[in-house]
Amino acid sequence: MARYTVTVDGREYDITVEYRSEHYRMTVNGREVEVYREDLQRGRSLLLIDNTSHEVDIRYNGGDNERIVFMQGTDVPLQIEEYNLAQLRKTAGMAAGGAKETMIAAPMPGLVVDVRVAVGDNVKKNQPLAVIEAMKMENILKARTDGTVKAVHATKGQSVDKGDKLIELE
Amino acid sequence: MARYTVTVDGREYDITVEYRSEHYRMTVNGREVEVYREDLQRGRSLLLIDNTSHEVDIRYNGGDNERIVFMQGTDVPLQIEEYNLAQLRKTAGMAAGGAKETMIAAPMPGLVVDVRVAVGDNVKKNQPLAVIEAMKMENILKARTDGTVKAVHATKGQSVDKGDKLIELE
Amino acid sequence: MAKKIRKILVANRGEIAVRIIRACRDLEITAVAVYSDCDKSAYHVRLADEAYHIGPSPSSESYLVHDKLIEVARKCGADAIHPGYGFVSENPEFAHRCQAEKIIFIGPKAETISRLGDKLVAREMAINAGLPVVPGADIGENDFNIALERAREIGFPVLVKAAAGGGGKGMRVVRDEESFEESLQTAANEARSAFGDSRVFIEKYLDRPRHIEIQILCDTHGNFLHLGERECSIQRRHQKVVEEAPSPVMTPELRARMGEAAVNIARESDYVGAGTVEFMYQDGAFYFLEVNTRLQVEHPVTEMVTGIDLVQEQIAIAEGDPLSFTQDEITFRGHAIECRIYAEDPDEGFIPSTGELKHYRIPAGPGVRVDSGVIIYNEIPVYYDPMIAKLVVWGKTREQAIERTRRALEEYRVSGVRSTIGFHRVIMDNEKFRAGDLSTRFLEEEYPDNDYHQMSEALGEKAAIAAAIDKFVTERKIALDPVGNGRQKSNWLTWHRRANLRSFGGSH
Amino acid sequence: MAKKIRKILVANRGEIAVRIIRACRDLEITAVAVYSDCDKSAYHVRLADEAYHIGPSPSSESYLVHDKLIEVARKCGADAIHPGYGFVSENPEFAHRCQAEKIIFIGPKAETISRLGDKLVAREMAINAGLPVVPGADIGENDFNIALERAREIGFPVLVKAAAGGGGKGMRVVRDEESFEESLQTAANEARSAFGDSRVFIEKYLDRPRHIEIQILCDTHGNFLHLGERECSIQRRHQKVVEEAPSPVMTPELRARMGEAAVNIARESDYVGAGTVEFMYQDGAFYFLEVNTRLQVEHPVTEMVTGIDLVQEQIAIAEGDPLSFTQDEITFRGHAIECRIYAEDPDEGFIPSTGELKHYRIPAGPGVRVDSGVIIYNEIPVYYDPMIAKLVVWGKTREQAIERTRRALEEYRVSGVRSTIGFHRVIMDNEKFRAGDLSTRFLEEEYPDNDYHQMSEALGEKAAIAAAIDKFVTERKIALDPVGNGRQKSNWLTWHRRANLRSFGGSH
Repeated sequence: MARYTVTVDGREYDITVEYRSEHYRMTVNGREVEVYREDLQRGRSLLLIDNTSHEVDIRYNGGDNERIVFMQGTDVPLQIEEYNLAQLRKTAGMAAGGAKETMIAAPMPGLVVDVRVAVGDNVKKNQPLAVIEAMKMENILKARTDGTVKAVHATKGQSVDKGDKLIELE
Repeated sequence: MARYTVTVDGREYDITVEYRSEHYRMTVNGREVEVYREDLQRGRSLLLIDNTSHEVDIRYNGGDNERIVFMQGTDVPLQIEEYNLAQLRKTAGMAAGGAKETMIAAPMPGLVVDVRVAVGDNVKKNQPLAVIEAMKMENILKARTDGTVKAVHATKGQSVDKGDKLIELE
Repeated sequence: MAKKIRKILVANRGEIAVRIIRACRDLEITAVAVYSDCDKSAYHVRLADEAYHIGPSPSSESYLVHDKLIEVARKCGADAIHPGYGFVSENPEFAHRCQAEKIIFIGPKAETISRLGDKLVAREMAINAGLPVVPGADIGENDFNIALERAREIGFPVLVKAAAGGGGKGMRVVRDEESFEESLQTAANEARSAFGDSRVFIEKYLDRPRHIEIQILCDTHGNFLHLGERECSIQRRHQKVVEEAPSPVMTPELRARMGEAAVNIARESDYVGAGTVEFMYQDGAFYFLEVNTRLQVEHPVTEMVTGIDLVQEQIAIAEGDPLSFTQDEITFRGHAIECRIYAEDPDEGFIPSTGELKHYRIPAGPGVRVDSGVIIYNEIPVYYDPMIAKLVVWGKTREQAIERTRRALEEYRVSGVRSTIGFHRVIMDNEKFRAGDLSTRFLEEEYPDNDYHQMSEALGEKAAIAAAIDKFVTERKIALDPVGNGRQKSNWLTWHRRANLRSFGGSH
Repeated sequence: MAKKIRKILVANRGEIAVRIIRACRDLEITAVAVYSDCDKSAYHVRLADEAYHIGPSPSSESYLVHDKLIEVARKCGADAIHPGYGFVSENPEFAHRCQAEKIIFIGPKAETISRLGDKLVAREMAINAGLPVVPGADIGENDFNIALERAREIGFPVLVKAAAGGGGKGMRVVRDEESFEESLQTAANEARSAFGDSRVFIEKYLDRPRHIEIQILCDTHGNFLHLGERECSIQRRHQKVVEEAPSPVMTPELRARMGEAAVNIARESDYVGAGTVEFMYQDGAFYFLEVNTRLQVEHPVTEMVTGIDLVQEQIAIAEGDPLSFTQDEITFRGHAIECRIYAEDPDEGFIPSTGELKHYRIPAGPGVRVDSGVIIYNEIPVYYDPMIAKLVVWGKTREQAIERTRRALEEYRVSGVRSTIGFHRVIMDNEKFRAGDLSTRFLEEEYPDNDYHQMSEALGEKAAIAAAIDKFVTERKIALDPVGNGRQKSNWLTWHRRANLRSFGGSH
């Protein structure tokens, strides 16, 4: 049996999974759920969760614990951890996946047209940090968590490639 | 340089192929043709034949020399041989791909509802040889070439699996 | 009596299950799929809100088993069952069973299904309702002399048909008196073995009829409407292949007359729901053929020209709603054509072709609707009808609809199995088809040798080129270091390296 | 002057190139694609009859280079060039060049493009043609005092706009006199750097306008028709996101008035071809905004409600044919909605998302049209607008169109890149949208924090379950023989073996 802590949209799910003859027996916050799973090509799967049918596509999203689950036409970003590790983390007072969110990298090649913070600034979650122009559109990079600006690697007018480090928070 | 004999719909093409910087230089019955090829996934390719654009899907069709080329919404069955081998074959007075067509096998699981020939019968190309019922439909198996019935393995009322030998011609 | 339906069990598979699930979605009704062993990852299972396994792959052990369908409906709390076409759709016992279990059967009353399902009874009802029928007669059991007398009255050739028949089984054309007795006997035997009912009847044989059918919609409040016609003359072995609306021979006056006839038999049979009244048409006259008491495969062409969603209307009728429009409010716009795309090999007598869809891409764009039962990497199973999709195309004019259909057929990509796409292209290019000169004998007259393989020389040459390059590339890839051919090999490797860096067209 | 076009060079890429190629196919015209380095296996290249490479990936070195386009047209013998939208479509020099080279430019005359492209000139023409315009004024160069006086006459807030502008560049709302001078200066600077033209003008600022536009078609024989309106109020950063026809506020009387206005400016500008006259609408009044001298992205919604193929009409007009219908023959049926599906991440401020489409499956079924520029395994390149497809859905009523759009969005499968599919689902569920209560400020008012991520708790829980099973399966696969866990391993292997033999649902 495995036990995971999954965080979706600020809600936390305590999930256990066990494999029983051809299906998965799970508990979700204590409630029992029966799931059949059919492997589809290229990382997709078909799930029958208590007989409701779902075609699911799961991909990594940054850190080890980050996933995006695509189902019902919607991308659902979430964090998944081993239950024990999540308990340790919570004891230490950290947010799920928090440690992964401090480096702001260029999500695409483009031109830095604005840098809106300096080292030492305190920033709030969703605060604009920099603006990159690409595909003729201005794209605003925002803080994913509250924090303090530790380093600014980007300068206005600079061309950047995908993945270039721009701003570090702490 | 490679040289092939391709037979399509009773027409024969003498084709040479040579690889030159990033494209293929070909002759088709003596006429020069320039082709660019882009590999697509799962055995498909995109060809620019003298700048006309074609998405192409090629699969084997029975014997080594048999292909089905799917392009422009059409399945095109053809035979392709090394030029030298085709010359030898023609000297021997055989038809292209002729040797491959003598075994009639069940193309699908089903029930043999009729056998219309007996050993020793002379049959013409496209003459019905047997009838198999599957998917609630009767399917008529026809001779692919003229010939003589050498053996009949199928009997009326028999259940057959895909690939079972039914009738042999010679 | 109006009852809002909240959950529908779709007792079918393939494209029609997908079609019904889509209608449920559009009405915010929960759609429940059922599946046999081989359908566990089928498209209808993926699209449905819920899905239940109902047994092994053969339909006689899954989709046809009344008990299993009812069990799933009770278990999941479905208010209603939609049977689609085929399987249990025209089975009066199943409709009865639903009624007994207090589950809404989306279709006509069991009694209506039962009566219209018997061709002799249906013919009687049509006559009572004043519909023109082909001159013919019930010839009773084994009474050959009476039968011969009737056949003489009608005049040869005559058609012998099974009362319980369908799909051409137990049907025979008899051209002269000499072969009459034997044909009658054979037809009766065939009918007994196919339907367990040896009753046959005879009809005047029409030599070049068109098949024209009228779509009807009837609610539980006594409203009987028709939605115009579909022409389905292009048939192969009594199976429709291409359908269109309107019919190229239709006039508003003829449509009104045929529509009235269809509504009359609907009234006579106390019809409720969507149905189709089939007619033969020849030389300006039409004759009643039969009523199909269910949704037809070709219903989308009517949807496209009328703008009315027939499955949504079926559900509304089943909920007890009156129809939301009158006969006068039904209007027709443009022209729609449906091609039934089968996994069959037209070069081998349309033998079904099974296997994995290694590539599958549906056409799209202006006027194109695809009702597909499959998606890429699905298997075409051996157990069911091998139809993979319906391509339905709308155009402002018949000509535009044909051109758009051709375009869509060319865009369609099916590989892994053979398909009838190329066969349909041939039909779209046929001059008689383009002129609207149709009859049910169209295919046998135009393609007497079953040779649909009308490939242009240009296409043949390009296919030859494609095959040659493919062989060249494949053999060079296999023989990475062919003896005495180092130069060619290194060129090839260079090509591969450069292909990643440089443009496809090069610097020409 | 009628000249049959036999070959068209499509000077564009993506969905609009695909759209135009389809129209060519439907008219049996040879379609020629052009492609840059990164587009060598793009869908438009695969669909075209011929394809020519025109340079490196950046559009400034390929799709925008007049010489290359003309060179290909001459080389392949194209009679005409269709520019689509964007790229060279509204460039009067390119239209001129085509004329000089005796190649038909499918669009209005260069002179018309040039005059209507200048917002100040277009505004003058609209006033001359009797169209209502938003109170405003040309404020000349740097004459601040006159500008302020005009602004006071109009009344604050006012909108400062660039004469050469577009896409929101050089546009500023000025709420009071204090910030007027600075805003004017900034707008002029922005306009100079964006368009090389610092001229700005001011207009009365409407606080909750709708964006309603009229489609026009004008032939070379003096026929000027309109095809009704499209409502495009749902915008993000001045980019349309959802468009529909008809507008929820439209009445036949208002349509006739707006249509007449649109036809009047078409006449005034000697318009030929398809075009769009854009208006703002507020409180029962409408005001001229600008004319787009090309096919619009959102043209399919008009096609779906009128049944008229706009690209085919463009080509017929370019051939010199008179329009084949009159204003009275244009009728409207049902309702159509378009969602622009972008490869963007709505959770990250709509940042473009590039990469390979690892999975891609378009929706289908009743009412659904997908104009997609991509197919499975294509790359979304970094160089161009990241729109991947337009989902256009027709319904008999607006409500049915919305429900079908929701269904189609749920069927859509895009993976490998982020997309705006979920964002559109949120809009389709929005109560104000469903009520038709729209304005160009809809998105900022309804989603002030840019938070479109309105996931249901039920979906969140199911995603959590999916992630947990995925992690469980993945880790068990990696750790084939976990220490001290032999029993679990053997269970797992058994499962794999049995999965091939037994049914998915098992024996429950």
